[in-house]
Formats: sequence, structure tokens, C-alpha cells
Amino acid sequence: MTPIETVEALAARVPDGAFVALPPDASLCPVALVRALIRRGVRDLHLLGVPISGFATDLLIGAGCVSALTTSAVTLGEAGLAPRFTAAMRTGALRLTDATCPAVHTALQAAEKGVPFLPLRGMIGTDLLADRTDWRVIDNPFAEAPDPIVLIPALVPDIALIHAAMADRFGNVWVGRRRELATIAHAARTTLVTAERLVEGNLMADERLAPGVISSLYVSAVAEAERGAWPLALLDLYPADAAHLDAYAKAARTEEGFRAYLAEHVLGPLPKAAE
Amino acid sequence: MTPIETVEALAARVPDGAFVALPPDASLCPVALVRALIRRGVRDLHLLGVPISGFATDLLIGAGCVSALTTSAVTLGEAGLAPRFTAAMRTGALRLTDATCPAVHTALQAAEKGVPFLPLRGMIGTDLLADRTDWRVIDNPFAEAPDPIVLIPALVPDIALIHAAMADRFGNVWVGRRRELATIAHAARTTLVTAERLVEGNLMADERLAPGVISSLYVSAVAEAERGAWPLALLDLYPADAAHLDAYAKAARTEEGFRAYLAEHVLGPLPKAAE
Amino acid sequence: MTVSREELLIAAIADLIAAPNPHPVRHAAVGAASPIPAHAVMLARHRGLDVRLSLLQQRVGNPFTEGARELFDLAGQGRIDLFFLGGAQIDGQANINLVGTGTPAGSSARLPGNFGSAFMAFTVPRVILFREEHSPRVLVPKVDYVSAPGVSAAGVYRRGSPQALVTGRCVFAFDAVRARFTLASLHPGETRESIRENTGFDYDEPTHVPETRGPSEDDRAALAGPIRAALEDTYPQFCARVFGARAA
Amino acid sequence: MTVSREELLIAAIADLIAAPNPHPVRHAAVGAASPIPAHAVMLARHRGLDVRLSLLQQRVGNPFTEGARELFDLAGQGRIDLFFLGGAQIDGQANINLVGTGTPAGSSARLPGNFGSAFMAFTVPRVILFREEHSPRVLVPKVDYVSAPGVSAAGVYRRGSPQALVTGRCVFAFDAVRARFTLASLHPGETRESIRENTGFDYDEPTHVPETRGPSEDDRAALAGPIRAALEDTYPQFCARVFGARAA
Repeated sequence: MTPIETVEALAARVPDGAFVALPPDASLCPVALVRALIRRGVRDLHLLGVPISGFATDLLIGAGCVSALTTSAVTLGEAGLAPRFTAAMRTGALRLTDATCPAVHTALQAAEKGVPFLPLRGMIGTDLLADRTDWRVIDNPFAEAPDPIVLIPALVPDIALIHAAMADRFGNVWVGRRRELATIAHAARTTLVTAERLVEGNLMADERLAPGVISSLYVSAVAEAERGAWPLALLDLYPADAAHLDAYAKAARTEEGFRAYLAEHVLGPLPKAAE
Repeated sequence: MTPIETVEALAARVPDGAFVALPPDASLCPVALVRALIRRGVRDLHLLGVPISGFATDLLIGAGCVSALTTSAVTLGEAGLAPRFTAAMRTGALRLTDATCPAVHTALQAAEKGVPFLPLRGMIGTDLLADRTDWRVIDNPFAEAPDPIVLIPALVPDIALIHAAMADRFGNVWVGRRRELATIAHAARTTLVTAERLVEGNLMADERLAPGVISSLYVSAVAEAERGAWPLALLDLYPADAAHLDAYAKAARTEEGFRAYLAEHVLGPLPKAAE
Repeated sequence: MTVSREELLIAAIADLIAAPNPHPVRHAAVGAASPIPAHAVMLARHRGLDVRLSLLQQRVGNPFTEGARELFDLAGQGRIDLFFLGGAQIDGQANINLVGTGTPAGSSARLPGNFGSAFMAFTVPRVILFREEHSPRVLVPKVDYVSAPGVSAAGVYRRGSPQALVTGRCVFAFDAVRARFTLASLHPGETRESIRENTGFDYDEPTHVPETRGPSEDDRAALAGPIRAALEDTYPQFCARVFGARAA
Repeated sequence: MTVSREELLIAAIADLIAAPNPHPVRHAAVGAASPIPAHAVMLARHRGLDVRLSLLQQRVGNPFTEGARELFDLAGQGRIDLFFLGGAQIDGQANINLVGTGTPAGSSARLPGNFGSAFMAFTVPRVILFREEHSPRVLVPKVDYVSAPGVSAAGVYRRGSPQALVTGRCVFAFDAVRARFTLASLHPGETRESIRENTGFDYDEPTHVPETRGPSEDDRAALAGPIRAALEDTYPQFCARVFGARAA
């Protein structure tokens, strides 16, 4: 059975040094759990942006929780460049492995299917491919003429972190049409889910809701976290808090500004409406 | 825009000789459309069972519409062996290519991703692999030691046939958790969908329903067909008509019995409740 | 009341599931045509094993949300510990044939086909072979077609091998290193001789062969009570036949 | 009222979308950061082209039901005909750099990253490069890092190549065979000399270079009316800035 815990208990399940998959800002990103991770003082995480990274990753980098990052891009979207990522790149504090969005999906789908690799078109002649010595180019054995194609090895995250719109008491969680989150959960060894609310009944038994569910089979533990994506958006339930993100982007341009932000919004007493 | 047509008009869109993907009996199989195909007198179909075949395929084989079949199994489930398939195998009238369920999914997912092949574990040492000279075994380039692995080439059906629980006027169709039907639609050049009922509004705009939708982007034409899966089941909407399937299995043991079944249930005047 | 053959087979398979093994069973998947294996998993759970059962063909409240491929992805991930396979033919090396007999296979009698066997046998660490018919026609020296091999050459990716073969007459244990069955227990009424007579392949026979342990009274009460309640929706005909008409 | 720069760019891109091409545009996909390309697709549709627009970051009523990977699967299937790419740097062979400048790339200034460019450039037959800043800093002789190449060697799987580069100053057409840009039109106020001065890469210049055709009055009415209504949910800030406060 999947246990229902607190957000802090979920954070305690993430060991230092773990390889952690995080959804991007627009896709059920578990920000409340990320704040709890920072409070727990987690260290040396290797983050995977699925397929890109944003606010939650920038927070973790700024708080000193991250030693490595694999991603296709880091951006705050409308709020501009991710300031703590940019600063860490300047100081060399972060080991970055660049990717491209479909290669991240492909690597996770390889893990989801239990195969050592999957092929992917494109990338031939890019500096990305030149840098990714862990990828291989083979000649497509089904082609008549020479046809180079890239093979992407499977990536198995130690832990996937997700914020769901709903969870039931069995540990089934509803993520709607963001099916790539199901792929993360299928690929990862452990999946920790915060949910906007706990619902009665069994989500898997409802034929209308089941298509958007990740089964408890893949879910290690669940915690309720109202407004758990804030200041990011959650599907059609609430939009991003653009003013907050703009203020963050401005504050985090300096180390001092970021520290003040952390003290106020992550480490300090939590506003009732936000956590 | 995806047009809304009649079931007979959908059947007219399937040319003789087409490579046609069909879902299995338990998964939104478009039986009303299959009956219309038999009435239209379609010939020389190459059917693909995704991943297995059942009642609808047996009907098409018996009616002389099929010259080739690629599938992982043919069965009427509780009603036993598929009698017209078994008879066709006896007379050699059918060119059969055996597969195994995950290889069919893999071939369609290769088409869905636009790659020439995908790898799949298992199968080494089976007679299936020995017979499938269109598959390749390579040495996994990521392994330290020799590690043979099978590559399955992409399969692109000319046409996918699906019965959905709902369709909207834009051509979006709802198949619920049977996501392999979305893969068929993604992989095929043309997708023809019958729907149990047409609904108002836009299925893609409803965040609760959207996870079970195949977007109109992939749907070539839609027709309304109430009880369009009968005598098979349709999700939680109606169960299989087990008595009818048993009667079919018995009747179709002989060519004469099958002809009588066709005359009564496919070619003859259609009972209102069934079509 | 006498123990039915179905109850005996359910108990025998439940014993195999709980038996010590390098691959503990936390999750078993069972298909539509397998009411006895499904009941055996539920019985093992009733007896205290922490095991999850996924019923593949459950029409309403199905365990999967990614369609039919999710079963195979799950197996590929290593998240299915136990699966059941049968065969039109099963040979002494635990090879199974689901396609048909004759040369070429299917020319004498054509059966449904491989289903997922050619994959599941490699990716699921524990497989229990189950076929009620125990005759020289089914248990052959060499299958006419290998849908799934009992063992594989070194270096071939494979998580495990068949654990045992359960028939209507006995239980055979399978030794993957020697690729050979050993008679493990006799169902009531069978003898070493009746088994040898009805088995087309060669196998080992220890000096002592016990009788197959049947269900306890508690097992039988659980089967007729809570387990029936849980599985009746999926296997209505089987439950009615084995456990009788439902008390009102 | 004068035509805004945004309206001019929208009209210029709409002209490129409708221009005769071996790859007709039936489906275009546009990201969150691309209000001008999105408006251009809608304008091309308003003018009569049968084109479907998928807005990738649409929060409610998103065009996808398989999550973020569906865009890339769609492109892999060949179901996306047109995509837009930008670049921190773009060079004369239509190579783009989204990662950063310096050696190694990003050491001088680090940008967000490749996104899907290294794949989309190969699988989408028509790509329009769009970057408003037109300066020697952006339009360089050689990019510091190739996120996506403008052209590929023979035998490399690729459905097409960049069609054109649209900047805040002009439109360049791209010839994939010669891997070279040609100045195609000048935005109002620009001259051959101002373009040459602000472009770091070499390019061809025909004897006659027309002015970029701006939007018609009907185009502008459509942009401020039905197209704004369709896109305002996705690009609220852009619509407010370019088309003014909404009439009550």
C-alpha cells in the first residue's frame, strides 16, 4: 500500500546525492515539496529537467542543493533567464549536461520500456551530439543506403517528484493530460507525489478519470499539499503567480536578494495561503 | 476539419488491399464498421491485430475480405477458437505472420515516434524470431559484454479503425484509458472512427476528459454508430453479448453456418437495437 | 465436503507462490483465461503474503491506464514478479508452444498464437507453467514450435526461468541450470506410474514424492468467501461452477 | 494610424508561410515565447490558407493529450509542417546557437539551452528563423555552438531546411543547396547599407531588393479583431501592448 504522509516526510525520503527527475514549470511541478527539500537541507542532487527546467530548479540551485543538472533548457519563461542557474554557470559551481527535449523523453521511455536504448532522429552535426559521448550513432540496419541514427541510453531516475491535481487514499494520483509525468513515474525507482487534494473513492475505478491517473503501482508515497505548485500554475485550477515570479527573478539576481527570498518564502514562517 | 459521415461512407474510404489496424475484442473494436466493410465487399485486406485479433477479424476472414493477417493471437476468448480463422489456416487461404503482443505495440510506437525501429527485449531463441526475417538482432552497443537485442521495424498502417465512446463535432474522440488506440491513430496514415454518440462542446477543452481523447489532428473522419461495438463490450457502457458470441462460434464452425450468420446479422436487414 | 480439483490446484499454486525463491512475488499479473492462477494469488495473499494482483482483462476498473502496452512496459521495468504461461505443448526443457502442432507449426492444429509469451518469459523473473491436461499429447519430448524457451544461452537477457509446472495430475519443479523437471508432488489418486505413463518427456523422480498439499479449511472458507467476492466480477462462470450458486 | 513593427513582422511571416514551397503548411506549432509567429499563422489562415495552429504552452485546452512528448512524436511522424526557431547567434549557413557564447559555449554568456531545436530542425520540413535583434552580435560569421545546423550532409535524415530568416530589419531567404542567405526585403527605414553594417555574416544581394510588404487594412482589422480574440488568452501581455487596451 502507498502511504499518505506529510510533505516534510516526503522530503525526508530524498537522500543526498539522488538523481531526481522534475517536471517543468508548466506541468505539475511540486514546488511545495521542493521548498521542503530545501528546508531539509538536501545536498548534491543531480536534477533531470523533463524535458526543461525552471523556477523549482533555480530555487534548488540557489539553495546549494544541486551539484549536477541534465536538461534541455533552464528558463523562467516570461520572467526571463533563471538567475541562480546563470550565476552557478558563471562560477562553475554546477556540472551541466545539455540535452534536447525529445532526447530526455526518449531516455525516460527507454527506461519505461525496460530497453537499454531507444533511437531518435535528428541531432547529427550538432555540438550537442559532439558533447554527448554517452550517446551512440549507429547505421540504421533497416536502410538500404547509409543512414546514421542516434541511440539514446535509458535514464532511470532514483526519484521522480510530481504534484498531482488529486490523489485517492489508495495512492492513485491524477495528472490529467500531462502523460509525460506517467512516463517519469514508470521510469523512476521511487515516485513521490504531492497532491492538491485527497479525494474519496478509487480514481482507477472511474472510467472517466482513469485515463489521467498514475496508478499506485508506481507511487511510493503521497502527501497532501494545497496550492502545492504555487507560484507556478496547476492545469486549469490556478494560473501562475506572475508577479511573484517577476519579483523572484529580480531578487535572485544577487546572492543577497536570493537569501532574502529564501528566508521569507522557503525557510521562514509559511503564509497559510501558499503552503 | 474532420468530417462527420455515415458508417457506410467510412467503409467506402477503405480501399481494397489496404493495411488495416484493428483493436482486439476487449478494446473499442469497431464492429458496426466492420459489418459495413463486409457489405461494401472490401477485398484483399492485410489486417494487423493490435496486439491480438478476435471476433471482428474472424468475420472479415470468413467473408473473404482478408488475404493477410499479422497478429499475436486470434481468439474469441470465452467463446473459444476463432472458427473462420482456423478454417482459413487449414485451407491455406490466409497469409499469416505471427507476432508477439509487445512487438506489435513496439512496431506502432516506432511509427508514432517517426523512427525506423525500436528495440525490444526477449524473443531470442524462439521460433517466432527465427520466422521473422524482417526483424534484426544487433549487439547492444551500450553493453560491456555481448548482449543480443531484437530491433523491430516501424509498422505504418494505411488505416486504423476505432470505435470511440464519444466524439465531438470537431472530430476529437474519447477512448478513455485504451491509450494504445491513440498509438494506432498516431502511427496510421488514416484513422476512421465510429463513435457511440456525438457530444456537444469540445472534448479537448475539458481538462477532465482530455486525457482520454485522441485529437482530431489524427482523425480523418467520424461516424455515429450506436452500439457500434456490439456484440463486443464497450468499456463500462455495455458488456459483451456472450450468448451471441457463443452462437456465432457454433454457427461459424461450418461455411454454411457462417453464411447463414452473415445473411442474418451482417448483410440482412439490421435489427434497430444492434446498428 | 470433498476438495474440488480446482481448489487443490489453487492451493498447490499458492504454495509455489509463497515458496522461498530469490525473486519474491510482490506483484502478479493474470490474464482472462486464468481463473485458477488468479485465485491462487489471492489465496497466497490471504495467507499473509504481501502481493498485488493485476487482472489484465478486468473490463471496469482495469489496473492499467496506458492501454494494453502497459503490461509489457511493466514487465520490461521489472515490476511484475510472477506470470503464468500454458501451452498446447510443453516439453521437458520447459519450452512452450502456443502456436500449433505439425511441421510447419500449425499445419496439424492451429492454436491462437504466441500472445506475449515470447517477451514475458524473459522479463518476468518467476513464471509458473500451468496446464490442466496432463497427457503425452501435451507434455511432449520436444515442442513443434518454441513460443517461449525454458532456458536461454548465457549472455541472453533474461530475469529468471519457469519455477514449476502444475498439471491436473502433479507438480513438477524446474531446475533451470539442468533444464530439467523433477516430480515434486502427486495430486490425490495419482501414482509415480500414472505420471510416467501420461508424460511424454523424461524427468527426475526423487525417492520420496509427497502428495500435493490441498487447501486447509481456512483456505476453503477464504476462497468461497472474500476471495470469491473479489474475483466474481472477473470470473463469474468459474466461481459459479466451483463454489456453487451464490447465497442470497 | 501607423503600422507597428509587430504588425509588419506578422505580415512578413504570413507572406512567407503562404509562399509557394514544396512543403505546404497545413499544421504549424508555436511556442509560448513566440506571439509574432503565432499571429502570423493566424493571419495566413485569415487570408485563406487551410492551416491548423497548435499553441504548445496553452494552459487550458492544450492541443496535446500525451504530455510534452506529443509535439516531438508529431514532428517525427511528419505531421508538423512549420516550426519557428530563434538563436542567441545565427550564422550565414543558418546554424543557430541557443546555448551561449564563448569557448566553451556558455562561458561568456549562458542562455537557456537547446530546447527541442536539435530535433525539430530535422523533422519539420519548413523552419522560419525569427530573431528581432539584428546586430553583428547576433548575426555572426560562425556560431560558437551548433544547436541546430542550417544544412546537413547528404545521407543525413532531414525533411527540409530553414526557409528564411526574419529580423527586425529585413527578411533573408535561405538557399539550402548553397547554404547561403539572400537579402529578400527591407523593412521600412532600412537600406542595403544599414543591413550590411548590422550583419556579421556574408550574404547575397540581388539588384532589386523590395521593401517588406506590410499588412493590408483588412489584415490589421483581422489582427485587432478575431485573431486577437483567439490568441489573447495565450498572449495577454503582447496583445495589450500591440493592439491597445481592450474595448469594453
